Amino acid sequence: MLRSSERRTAMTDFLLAAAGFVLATVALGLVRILRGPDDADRIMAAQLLGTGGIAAMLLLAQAMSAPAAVDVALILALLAAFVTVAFVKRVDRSEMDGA
Amino acid sequence: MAFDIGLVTLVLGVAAWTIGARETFAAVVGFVAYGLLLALVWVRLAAPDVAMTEAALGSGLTGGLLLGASTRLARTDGPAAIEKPSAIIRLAAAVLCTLVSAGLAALVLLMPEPAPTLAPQVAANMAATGLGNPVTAVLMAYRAIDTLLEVVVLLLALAGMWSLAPDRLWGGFPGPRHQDDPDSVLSFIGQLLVPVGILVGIHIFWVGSVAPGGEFQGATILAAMGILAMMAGLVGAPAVSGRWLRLVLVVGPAVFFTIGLAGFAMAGGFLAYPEAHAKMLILMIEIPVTLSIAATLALLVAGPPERTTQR
Amino acid sequence: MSDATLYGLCGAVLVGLGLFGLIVHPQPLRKILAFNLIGGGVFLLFGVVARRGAAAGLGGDPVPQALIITGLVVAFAATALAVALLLRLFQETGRTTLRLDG
Amino acid sequence: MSLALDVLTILSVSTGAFFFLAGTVGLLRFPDALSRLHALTKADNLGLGLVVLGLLFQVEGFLAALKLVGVWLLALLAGATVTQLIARIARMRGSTM
Repeated sequence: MLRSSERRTAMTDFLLAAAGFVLATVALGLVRILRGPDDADRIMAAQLLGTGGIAAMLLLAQAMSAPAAVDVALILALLAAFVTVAFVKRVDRSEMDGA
Repeated sequence: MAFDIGLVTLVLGVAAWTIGARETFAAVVGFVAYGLLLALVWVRLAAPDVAMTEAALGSGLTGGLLLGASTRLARTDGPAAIEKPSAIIRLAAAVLCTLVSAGLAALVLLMPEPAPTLAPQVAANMAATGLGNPVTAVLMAYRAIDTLLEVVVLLLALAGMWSLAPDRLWGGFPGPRHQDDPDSVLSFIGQLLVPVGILVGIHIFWVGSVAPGGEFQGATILAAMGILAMMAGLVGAPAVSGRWLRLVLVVGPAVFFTIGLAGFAMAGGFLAYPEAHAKMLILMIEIPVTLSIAATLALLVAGPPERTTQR
Repeated sequence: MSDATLYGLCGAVLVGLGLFGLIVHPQPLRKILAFNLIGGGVFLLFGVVARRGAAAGLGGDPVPQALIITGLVVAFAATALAVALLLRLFQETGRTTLRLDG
Repeated sequence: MSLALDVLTILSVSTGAFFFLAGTVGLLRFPDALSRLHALTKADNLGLGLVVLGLLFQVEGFLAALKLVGVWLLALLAGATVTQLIARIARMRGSTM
């Protein structure tokens, strides 16, 4: 049986590992942005990266006992939506241009 | 440590891609990802205030700005590729940049021990400001003049951008007109997200006096929500000659400067606060400054006027 | 090697990478991007200085941290102005080249 | 008690991380845009949701928990509506329907 302090460190390590795993996974998805084939796929990959970044940030907040990082995640969630809308606007516009 | 090595690898990978990508658009996406990863780095470096600024401004707002620009310049990728410098120049550049990196890396490894720091001084004097967040205390008290000048710099950048408009468009509306379709998904997103975002922005600003957050982070979120509302067609971009708009832009620096001058009478120096009222005075500065920064940032993203008022 | 040193080395490499992009990319928007990449690296180096200055119960030296925030905001203003200049150039000439002869 | 909570956290976060992996694999391997979109929304909603759920067992205080759920709701809202937009684009292209 682990003592409570040892369990804390084990939990911290686990949360950090989970954050790293999620980040590495969604970063792999960035390959989609390179390959396309069209802009819809690129938006999806960016969306996934945003969500993964938020998840990693929340895990980090708990692992490091830094509650302010939850606020950073909140900002990321908002700004990810903002950037994605800017993306979609871009696609809409190039659509109108007939590109 | 393993996590940090992984994070650094990702940051460098995304950065290399931002430089190496063939399409400008893919490079911009890489840059947004770069900002997101840097926000995580800032949390690891125990700088949550910087993480918030990076997430909101470095990644989000800059990303939106560059995405817009890359759309407009999409067809210049091809012609520009012809101007690619020769292999010799690229090799020379690579050698030069490796040297620069190596020099900086050496400096990092040779940093003095023990590290110089002003943290104890900040901690000792923070009580006098009535603030609980050391970074806000530095921004609003110890380095207040930097912050004042920074707000002015933002305003100057905006004036510079506006002056790029052709004469006939001067004083007109920035950016293209976004069609106003009340049933579209986009306007639905706008109606849901903008109010929530404004609340989050105010929250981040407000907690900034006691916890990580503050006027720059809050103002950036407000600016992003303003741009979002414009993109969704909920509100039209204001004419840059509007009197109210001009008032909002200057109220922050004006109040900041006035209270700074009043410092001569109250506490014997520019931007000096009498200790009993320091927190209240800082708040009196912060609220209009946040408004002005938010408006300035939003207009910087919106760009110079492109449509005349007489139409 | 401490975590801070690791991120410092990362910042050093980022500056080099960004500088390379700034020199070799002919497209000005890519230069602006590269410039922002350099900015990230410089801020990171400064952030390492802040982190090493952790003392008095604070996780890092708040003075450099505050200056980084100031720097991020100014970098944004410069980027916005540069983008506006570039778009105006494109509007006037239909091209984005920086060459004089072209 | 707290051991049980820790186990719940590990289970929930691990499952969440698995969904992120599944979403990425789907995004890379699925043949057409709409099934990729399907894979993505699973990862988005469930992955982040499970991570948040797992963290809820660890946080102290109602407000902190509320904020975590708030982050998830915000991401969910943005994700769902953006998904709509993407589906519309994919359909407009007519490449995949």
